[in-house]
Amino acid sequence: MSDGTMSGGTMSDWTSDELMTVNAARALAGARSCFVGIGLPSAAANLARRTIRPDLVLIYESGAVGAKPARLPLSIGDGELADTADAVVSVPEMFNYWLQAGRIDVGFLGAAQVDRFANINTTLVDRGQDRPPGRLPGAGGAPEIAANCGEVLIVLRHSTRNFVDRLDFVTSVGHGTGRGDRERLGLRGRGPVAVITDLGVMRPDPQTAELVLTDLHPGVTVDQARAATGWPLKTADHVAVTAPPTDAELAALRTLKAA
Amino acid sequence: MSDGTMSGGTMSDWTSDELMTVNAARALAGARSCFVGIGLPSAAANLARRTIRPDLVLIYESGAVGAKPARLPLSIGDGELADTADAVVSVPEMFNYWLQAGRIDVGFLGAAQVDRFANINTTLVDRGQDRPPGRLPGAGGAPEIAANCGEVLIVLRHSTRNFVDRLDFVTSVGHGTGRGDRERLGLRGRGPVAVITDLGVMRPDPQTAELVLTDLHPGVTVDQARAATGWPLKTADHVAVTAPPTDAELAALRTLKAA
Amino acid sequence: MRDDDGMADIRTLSEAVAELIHDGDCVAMEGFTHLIPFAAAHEVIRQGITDLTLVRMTPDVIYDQLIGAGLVKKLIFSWGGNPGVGSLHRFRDAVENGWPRPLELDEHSHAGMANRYVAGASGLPFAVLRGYRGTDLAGRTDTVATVRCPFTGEELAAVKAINPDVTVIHAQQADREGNVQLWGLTGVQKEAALAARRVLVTVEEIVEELTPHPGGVVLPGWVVTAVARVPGGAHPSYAAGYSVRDNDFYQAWDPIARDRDRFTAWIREHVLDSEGATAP
Amino acid sequence: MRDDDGMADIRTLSEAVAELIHDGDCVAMEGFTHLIPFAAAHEVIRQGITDLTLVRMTPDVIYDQLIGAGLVKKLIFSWGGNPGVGSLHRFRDAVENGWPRPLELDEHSHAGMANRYVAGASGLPFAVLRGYRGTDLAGRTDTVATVRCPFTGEELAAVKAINPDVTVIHAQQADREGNVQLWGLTGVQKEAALAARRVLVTVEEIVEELTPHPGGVVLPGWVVTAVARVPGGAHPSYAAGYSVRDNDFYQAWDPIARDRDRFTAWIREHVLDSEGATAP
Repeated sequence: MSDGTMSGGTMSDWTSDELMTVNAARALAGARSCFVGIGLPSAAANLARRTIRPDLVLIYESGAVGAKPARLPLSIGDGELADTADAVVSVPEMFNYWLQAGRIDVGFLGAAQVDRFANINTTLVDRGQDRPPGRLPGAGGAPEIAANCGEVLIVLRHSTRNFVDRLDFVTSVGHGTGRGDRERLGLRGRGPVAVITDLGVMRPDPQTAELVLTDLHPGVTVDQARAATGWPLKTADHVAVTAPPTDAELAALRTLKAA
Repeated sequence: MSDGTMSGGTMSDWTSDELMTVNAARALAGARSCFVGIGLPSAAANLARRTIRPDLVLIYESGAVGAKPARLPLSIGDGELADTADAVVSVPEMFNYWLQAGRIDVGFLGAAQVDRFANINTTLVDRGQDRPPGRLPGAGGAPEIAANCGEVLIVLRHSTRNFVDRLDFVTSVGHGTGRGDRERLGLRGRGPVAVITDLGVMRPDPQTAELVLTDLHPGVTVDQARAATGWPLKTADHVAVTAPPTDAELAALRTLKAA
Repeated sequence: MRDDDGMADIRTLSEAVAELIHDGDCVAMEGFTHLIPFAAAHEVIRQGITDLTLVRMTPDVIYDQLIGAGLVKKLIFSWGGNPGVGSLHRFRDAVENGWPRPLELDEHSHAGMANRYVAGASGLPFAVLRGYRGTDLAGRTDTVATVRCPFTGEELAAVKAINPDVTVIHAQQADREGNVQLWGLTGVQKEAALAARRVLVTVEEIVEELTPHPGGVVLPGWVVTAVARVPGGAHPSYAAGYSVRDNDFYQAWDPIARDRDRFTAWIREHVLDSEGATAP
Repeated sequence: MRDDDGMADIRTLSEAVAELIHDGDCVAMEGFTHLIPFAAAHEVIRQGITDLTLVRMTPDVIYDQLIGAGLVKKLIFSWGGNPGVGSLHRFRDAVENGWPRPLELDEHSHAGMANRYVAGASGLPFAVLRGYRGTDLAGRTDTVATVRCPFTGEELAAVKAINPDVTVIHAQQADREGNVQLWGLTGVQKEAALAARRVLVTVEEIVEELTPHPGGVVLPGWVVTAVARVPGGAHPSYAAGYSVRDNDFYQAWDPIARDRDRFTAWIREHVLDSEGATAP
């Protein structure tokens, strides 16, 4: 199903990436400010600004506070981010005065691997004994975004390659080894509150902080989600079904991407 | 003689403050950049820019790097300092990136009390057992100027009230308890290299770092300097006589002050 | 005080001071010679908000007035003079003679104070600098200590973060959403504002849209609690582009502040009995 | 290299690179997506300056090229990707396969790298941040440690200062005395420049007088060692006000860099055999 076109409850068709992005945008309904990584997080945050959260303050680690790009930037340093920002600050100021000080409500992260406690690996992947580990880009802003934002959203395609039993490298801490670990480590934000995929949404269990399946996108089954998860995925007592993308959401997303 | 008008070797008369300021300006002949306190240091540094050191970079702790004021500012935060500066930086940046990093050649300080090792008190003065100490403004930038500039010049009227056997409070370290103390304390700059007064110039002895009289202004005697110093003032083997202010120096200084 | 959108509220000065500043608060009114929020301080005097811990690198005439008015129990500072003129006589009288009440001091160097604000703005408990070494300053405060560099073994100064209950600054402009822009010598205002729990900004004018200015520092409305329009609110300090520093006032302040009665009369005439805040 | 006046010298790019950058140097070429000094890196490749330790938060295509050219023995960084596109294939090939030579890594987070530059610019041996906690990063480098707050007892991360032998940046303008102004996203360039022993700035143009620009960062000529006029010297990155980011190039780089032969041919054609530095 991944990357395919699906048929929903409205007159529109949509791709699984669109489904994921729309649901990620919806997760920003209560946010005032969002620290935005490039790619899916940037698409989702910009979509939220055009739909449910017009006042959302987008913050890019390149130094743009309150960016209002008309089109999706390719990089976090595209000129339009600075041109449309309320304030442009230096990179050290961004990380020290804005991120570290806990001023930003939501950190929006992608990942290469996520484990059951929503810890993140973006550094390297093991490829067996005969080969050196596969090199990924590395940490970037993620460790401190995950530590210091009020809460964290993760957006990632659902597959056993991405959702693994054990990370090959802990780049950024989600809930560590379980509930209470963030406090023990002195991490100030609440950590990941949702992992939004192309199959549904996982959220940490209130008691254990282990990710459990809480929502499925229309037409997706629990078994599909379990099969795409590298640990025995638990489900919430009641698994909700996400609302299909509305025409307005899809139109806004496609306009953004086409611009 | 202090504050009086004197007759010199040229057609001009000058005051003792002018004499002190002109000699202080001359001490900047080899400097590229100078961290300038308000008052006499500012007058001297601005005079140097108009006479022997046109390229001198004036740095004010208010954030002005390369200020070129047309008139003497009353405060270190007068608007003209920012308007004429090469760069305006925040106060934390000034103290961290510019001063602490050792980027500034000369720190120019005033004082309330100076001892024989050119340590400085600008915090409080004892007034006897029956009265509380007299309160002075305090440290300001001086402790770190004295610690981190390449070298330090002190300008101060010569009296036993100002040049004391023992400071009532050590606000800023000159040479501590003698040669080698700065290194022991980890202070990076060379510390005070000259104390310029209205009577002459004192410089630290190369061996002991104790201030010794090296220069007298025209018409001043060693006995006068000794009488105005609160410790037994040593003199250099050869005490030089400073050149009287030139007409050009006096004209430039008076233009500055009148503007 | 925040609306749902989290943006700053536009208030009258008297409303804003009443809502943001309370008896016993730790208050930083910053502005390094430039953009000193005198009007807000006068409103504090009019409202008699007292038992304040005041923070400011250069107490200046603004804190001389608050101290003389008897509202201050503690001062955290690094240079307490009348810049270019001489002493702050009300500050001296409080320190030396306890008039009108004793004044507790926490005294630093500029470098230390600047870094205390930096730590506060950064959400860190302390900041590191190469300072205080060999001076008598560190022995008189419990907010300076040392740390050792884990890489070189060098011992450095550590200063405790400052996080005021309220920071008050004056700026040239705000827009209707409370986004603020200041320029010229911007001192330590960004750090003081970002270190505080609440932020009050008085401004020369409220504009439809902020135009980026060379040297401009912008504080987004969502880090500002309230904005009040107070043209000339920095006098006798100044606002670059709007006014010049009233150096004559600073010199005239010296004889006023030297004398308790003259000071008290001045405060009565020019603050207590004067017009309140300018309407927004 | 400095004249008596201590101001920056205006040089051709090839002269400046030859005089400032030497085999074995620690070199930071900074610019956070914007103002990346590609032309200077190409001149380093042409001159074959090798055994370099390269420092950069986001290695980007510029270091992919230097690494692929075999000039780099160590990389100090925090995010090694082609922004918005994917992997840096030359970087991966060096790390995974040691081609064309093994690449030693000192790997950090952005917050850590930014603070390493801040410490370097501040003349401090280390900086403090709330970071790295619970991650595997700290265990793989000797430039992260911990310090304990002397006031609260909290344990925080300490990162070692970076002081490059040379920092290279690209800016919009310089004047004839070597004063430099850059604007737009100015990243970590001020800190990288002030942390370095020598500073080379390539600029879009040399103007008679710098006009202060909103968001402008000015580096006085006396902290700059040399300036070279290189219009377009940031391509495929960009210089706000002069050019836009060549996103197509970044996407086109992916297949070039995937293949060792294609990469080598590209470097030969577009760097080694291309015109040298632009004259000043």
